Amino acid sequence: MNFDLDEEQELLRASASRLFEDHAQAGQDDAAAQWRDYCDMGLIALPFPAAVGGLDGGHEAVMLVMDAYGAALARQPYLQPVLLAGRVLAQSEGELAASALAGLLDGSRRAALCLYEPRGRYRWELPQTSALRTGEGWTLRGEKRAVLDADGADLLLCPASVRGGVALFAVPVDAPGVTLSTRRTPDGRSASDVVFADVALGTEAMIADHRSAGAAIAAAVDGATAACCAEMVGAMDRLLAITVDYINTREQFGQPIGAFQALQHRAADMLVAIEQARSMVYYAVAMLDAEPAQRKVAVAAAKALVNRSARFVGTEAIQLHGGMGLASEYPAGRYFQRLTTLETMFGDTDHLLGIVETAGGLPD
Amino acid sequence: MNFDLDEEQELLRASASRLFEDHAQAGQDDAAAQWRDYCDMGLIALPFPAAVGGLDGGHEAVMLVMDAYGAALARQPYLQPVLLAGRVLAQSEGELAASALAGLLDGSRRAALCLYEPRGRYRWELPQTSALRTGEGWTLRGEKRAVLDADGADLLLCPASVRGGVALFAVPVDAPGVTLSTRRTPDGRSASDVVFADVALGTEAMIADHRSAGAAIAAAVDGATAACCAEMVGAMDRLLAITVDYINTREQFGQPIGAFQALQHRAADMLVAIEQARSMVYYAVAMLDAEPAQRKVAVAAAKALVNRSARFVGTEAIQLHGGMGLASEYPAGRYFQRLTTLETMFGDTDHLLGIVETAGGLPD
Amino acid sequence: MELQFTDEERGFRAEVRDYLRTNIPDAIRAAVREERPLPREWMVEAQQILNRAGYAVPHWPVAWGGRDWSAVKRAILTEEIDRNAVPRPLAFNVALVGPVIAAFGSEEQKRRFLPAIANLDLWFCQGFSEPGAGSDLAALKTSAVREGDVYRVNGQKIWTTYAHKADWIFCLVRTDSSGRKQQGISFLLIDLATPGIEIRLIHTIDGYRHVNEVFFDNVAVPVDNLIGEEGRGWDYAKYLLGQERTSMGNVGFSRRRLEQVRVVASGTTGPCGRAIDSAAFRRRLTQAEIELKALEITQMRVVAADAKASHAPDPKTSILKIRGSELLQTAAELMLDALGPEALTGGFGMPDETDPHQGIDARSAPLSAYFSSRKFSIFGGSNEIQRNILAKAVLGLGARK
Amino acid sequence: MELQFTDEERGFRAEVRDYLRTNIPDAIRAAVREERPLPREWMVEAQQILNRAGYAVPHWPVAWGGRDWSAVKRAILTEEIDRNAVPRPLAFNVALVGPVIAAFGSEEQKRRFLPAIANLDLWFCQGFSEPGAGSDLAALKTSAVREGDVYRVNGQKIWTTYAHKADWIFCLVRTDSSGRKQQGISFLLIDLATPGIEIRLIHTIDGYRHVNEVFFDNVAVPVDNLIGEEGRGWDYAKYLLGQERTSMGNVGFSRRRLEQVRVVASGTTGPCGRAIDSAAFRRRLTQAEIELKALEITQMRVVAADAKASHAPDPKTSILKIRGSELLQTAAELMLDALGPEALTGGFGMPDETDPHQGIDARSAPLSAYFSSRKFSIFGGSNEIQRNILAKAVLGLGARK
Repeated sequence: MNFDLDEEQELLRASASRLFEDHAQAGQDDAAAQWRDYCDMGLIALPFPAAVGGLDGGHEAVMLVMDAYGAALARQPYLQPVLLAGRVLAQSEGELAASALAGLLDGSRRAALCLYEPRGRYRWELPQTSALRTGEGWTLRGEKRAVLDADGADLLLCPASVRGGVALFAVPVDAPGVTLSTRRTPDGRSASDVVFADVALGTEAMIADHRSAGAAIAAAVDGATAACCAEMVGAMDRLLAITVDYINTREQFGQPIGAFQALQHRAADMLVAIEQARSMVYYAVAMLDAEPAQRKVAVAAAKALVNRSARFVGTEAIQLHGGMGLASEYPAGRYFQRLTTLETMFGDTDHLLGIVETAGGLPD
Repeated sequence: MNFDLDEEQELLRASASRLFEDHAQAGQDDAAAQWRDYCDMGLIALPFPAAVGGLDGGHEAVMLVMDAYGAALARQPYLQPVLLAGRVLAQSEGELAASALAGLLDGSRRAALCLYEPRGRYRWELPQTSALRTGEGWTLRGEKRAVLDADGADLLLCPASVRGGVALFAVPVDAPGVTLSTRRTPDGRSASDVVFADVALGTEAMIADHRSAGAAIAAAVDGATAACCAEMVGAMDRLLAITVDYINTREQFGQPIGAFQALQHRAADMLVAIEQARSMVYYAVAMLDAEPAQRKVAVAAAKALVNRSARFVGTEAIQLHGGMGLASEYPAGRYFQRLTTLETMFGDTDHLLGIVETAGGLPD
Repeated sequence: MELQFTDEERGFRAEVRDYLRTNIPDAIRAAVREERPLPREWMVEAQQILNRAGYAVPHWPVAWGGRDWSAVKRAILTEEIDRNAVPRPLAFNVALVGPVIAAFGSEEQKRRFLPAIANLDLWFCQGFSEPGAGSDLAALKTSAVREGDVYRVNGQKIWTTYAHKADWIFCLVRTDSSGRKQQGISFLLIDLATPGIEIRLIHTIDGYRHVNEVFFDNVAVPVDNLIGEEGRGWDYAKYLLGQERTSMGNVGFSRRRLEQVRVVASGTTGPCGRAIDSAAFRRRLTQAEIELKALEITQMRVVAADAKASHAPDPKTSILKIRGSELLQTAAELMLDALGPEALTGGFGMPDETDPHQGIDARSAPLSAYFSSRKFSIFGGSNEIQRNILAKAVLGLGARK
Repeated sequence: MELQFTDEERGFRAEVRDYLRTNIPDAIRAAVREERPLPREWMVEAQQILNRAGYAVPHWPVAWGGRDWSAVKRAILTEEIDRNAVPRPLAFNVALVGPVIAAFGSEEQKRRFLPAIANLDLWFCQGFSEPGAGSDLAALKTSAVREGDVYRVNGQKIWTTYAHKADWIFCLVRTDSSGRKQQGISFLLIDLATPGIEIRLIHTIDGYRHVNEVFFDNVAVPVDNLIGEEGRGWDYAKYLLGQERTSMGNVGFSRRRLEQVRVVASGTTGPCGRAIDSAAFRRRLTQAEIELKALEITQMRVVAADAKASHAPDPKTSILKIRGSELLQTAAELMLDALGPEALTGGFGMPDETDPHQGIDARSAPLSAYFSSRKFSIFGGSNEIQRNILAKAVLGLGARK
């Protein structure tokens, strides 16, 4: 084992971090320009194989980027277009998928993978959304919920039940019958409910059939979940630093409140929770190339622990800030909002622990 | 609502408390003399109806006695002979039960109710122990586990499966086929595993039939559970006081460790846990006369919370004492042992919460 | 001992419940239930309906509208108000400034303010906290300098709930800075329409708009608006903080929230079952319900003991504050977890409180309520302060040598 | 980065495991597994078997039996020793006094003591804590006054594990009380057979007999037994506490315990099912297993970082201590809960450790182990001290003004 970054990794981390911090400093978002920056720096190409024009960065590189992303509270969609939809596209077949992937890599297009359904909680494997074979292709009917960053996408990737299992369909966002209803999440992303009302699709719309779609989506979801964990650890890390600064500065009853032992011990417990979470990120990343069943359990275990750490660290940070923690102008609250939003993605603690239990525990 | 003691209750509490504290001071136990004291003070007659020679003390009186018992870390069996076996005897029929109860009230005899079975956890309602009708009476066969204070008893009360349900049998401890294997519990009580190897009993041995035994046992168990909760709160209360004394006295790094805020906050959390537990004792006691299903749920909810408080208060007290908490000469450790032992009686937290959930929640 | 509610107390509860359900408009109760911020008119309307029945200020002196009810009955009243999703009588009016005026104000001030305060004809907000003085209230700096018939007030208050809706503010101000910091503080009523006052909303992480900064730039306040004696404001503030503790545990509020959690968790049937079908979720909910039952009784114990005690607040009140805030936070977490990913598109924040009829579905509130719930352990004396009180005042743990 | 164990590391693990299972007598491993106190002979036998393979003191200088293994490999070794229920090499010998003698002792002392220490031919116990000085070690009072060729030692040590089994004790003693309390402390080896030493067992709440008080009444200790320089004992103690942290997390120990919990909870079938069938129990077990996985990796991170660092201990080691002790305590609680009421007659305490073959069933240990587990967060630097270290040394939180 070796937890040191090599030179290349150090470089990647430093430059990604600088970029995200610069963007955060810039204040008003120029979304297009920032997305272009991501593209120019190779962040978009990072996880993809060289064969399709990617950089073959590997899971560890993505982890470093997401950690920096979380620390800087970066805002441009990345998890969805690159790690979810992008990775699914890279596993898919046909012209539609290839051109969408090419568009992603050159920065001109984005897709969004639609995972959840009404009252379906975190299960995407058994969609109520269905695709029926027609003479000319398919009719897609169903609803998806809380689709991350769908509003900047031109293509929706929609898992739907077909005879034999689940297949994946690529649906232009402006196809007749597609309706998006979008809200801002508390941390400034967007989440959309999507209705597919008998959307007519050509045969080429099925970019992964019932033999391959499930595995492709599962791999993307697990990878994105591990990346999400890395983002959370980056955010927690920074939130603790902000909190330590605050309590070392803020005075009450004649001394910095950080001199009070009860607060010191709570900050220490935050540190313990964060370092344990970081260890689980390493574990999840190391297991991303394991066989799918083990990968799924390892990633679920990782996010279960990261989620718990995030709730603890987030609520404690706000408490240690007192009223200032509640003001959204102040950074602490925004990190808490980010952590809360990420907690609800890819499974809450209860759901994830259920996955580990169903598997009979962690792989050895 | 009114939480003040009336004069009679004040008197009872004060005198019971004085008795238990005197016994505790006395050091070496003279069990027979102490039991005689219990009897003389009316503690044994307290919960029983006047009709059978009792004092009709009521549930609140028992609560006050048990609180004092817990605070003083009293040692003479009370929960078992008086509140469990005694109450079951008072609900039973026939000469055998009546004479055993009379013997209890005059201080000459004790019985013990055998509740648990191997691998049966906290369910006593479906015993594997069975009683078969014979020409002359019954043959009792089975095993009971962890019977509290059976070693001072001359009569064992054994629930056993019969045609139609569960009946209750009174078995002389020296009957052929009865074997006790007794251990000290960490808090100085005794617990026995009992084997009934085809014990031949007369017809009079069945002191409650399948129509009445279940209800009589359930009432006694719920009453004893509430009393157990009161004992735990009494013990926690005293343990907190001991802990506060200790940390106010013990110096480290030049000041009493009780001046460290982190320790102060933990002591405050102990207080919160204890007061919440005390409230649940009041709730359980108030519900002891409710209809049996509600009574059961209320008592289970109470002990679930008292258990959690006890684990928290016990482990925190030891931690705040440091090494001294681990030495069994020092009182803190003994209170922790007592609380741990009581935690395992009448249901652990998991079992008790299960009862509340099965009922769909607390009665309003 | 009487460990159950008496028949009279049960009867009173039924009577209150009946009155509330009959008289408070459904639209108002629905808005409260769905965590929508209420327009000012609705809050006024609700309080006036309560006031008509004597439910707004029962703890006040009878001469000023109080009822001579036991503390237990008053606690039942608040519990039912909260549980039935009725807006509470404005605390700043009825629990804070009102009792201070009743105790320390002049007859003239009583006549002028008390009926209006009880009926919410005048809306007060509270100017205690300052940027440099959170839990260390006595460190406040806002100054009031006597100039003839007026005080000139300069300074800043922060975390002022509803300042943007209020007519008046009651402030602690420093009239003398020569002595100990607790001395030289005075209690002043200030009309928010006075020139020189600026109110700025503070955006909070729950997306709501409810707290403010209030700036005073040479504001002229008539000396008639001083309550009691100059320099005794700290005593009045302590008196005020020792007032009406029948609701510190927020028992009715938590009960309503937990009932809602059970409804939502039991209702979201779907391909992977309902949240309530998860044993782990159910267990957390059950534990919260049990903890709430305990708190309800602890609340009654404090209330009943209070009734006999002198005016010094029972330090055990801190237990109610600690567990009460924790339970509200637990309820908010459970609601979030009951919803799963759908919480994200359920909406967040209430941008337009001018339209109280704005429809929102059952998913709307939880994210905002979750963020908002953090305030319960911070404001009104943080839980850290409450633990200090318990450690020192109840347990007698030593001060630092 | 190499976030997985390398093939070489996996191979090493397999080799260690194989050696342990083949060479350590089953009776010894069974006794460890069942929490029975081991007789001295068995502990000696086990350590000598480890020592033969270089497993007793791999972190020592090669000249004295050390192996030049990476810290990760050494951590794997300890994990496998713990997990396979092999008694660890006596920490007082191999992790504490040994390295100090190797670093600061004379050549004569090294030759005399080190091989005997490695092979447990000499059994050392540790005399650091005193009644008045727990976590505040430097407040110690036991004095050593030079008289010609001997020191006269007077005073008392407490919490001395295994003093009743040991041959020697290494002590911090005060040779000078004029300066700062950290100064004037010396590091002395004392033969327990010397007249004037009395050892009294301390009965502990777990029912075991393992810690003692040690009284020194005018005990004559040859000056040859002084390690290093007089007055530098505090530095040596700090060096010692900074030694070998490959096992601070007790990962292998917790894993064995949790595996046992799973076995017991899955095995107690009966009319109301097994403990493992309770969703709530299963969830707690799963969470503990996940926390342990995280700790395993945190442990490796600290170990790997350590290898590069100077001799100053990584303050993050405190994380291992905190979570490691919490997990051992959780495992003990789970075991108790898995057994239910039967834990009570499972037996408690081990009165007769002279008979290691004494049969006890699977229910025996849990109550004792539960009580015993509380010590992990108290001894070896309490978890409060560990949190102080994290707050100050890692987070840089301010000292009191």
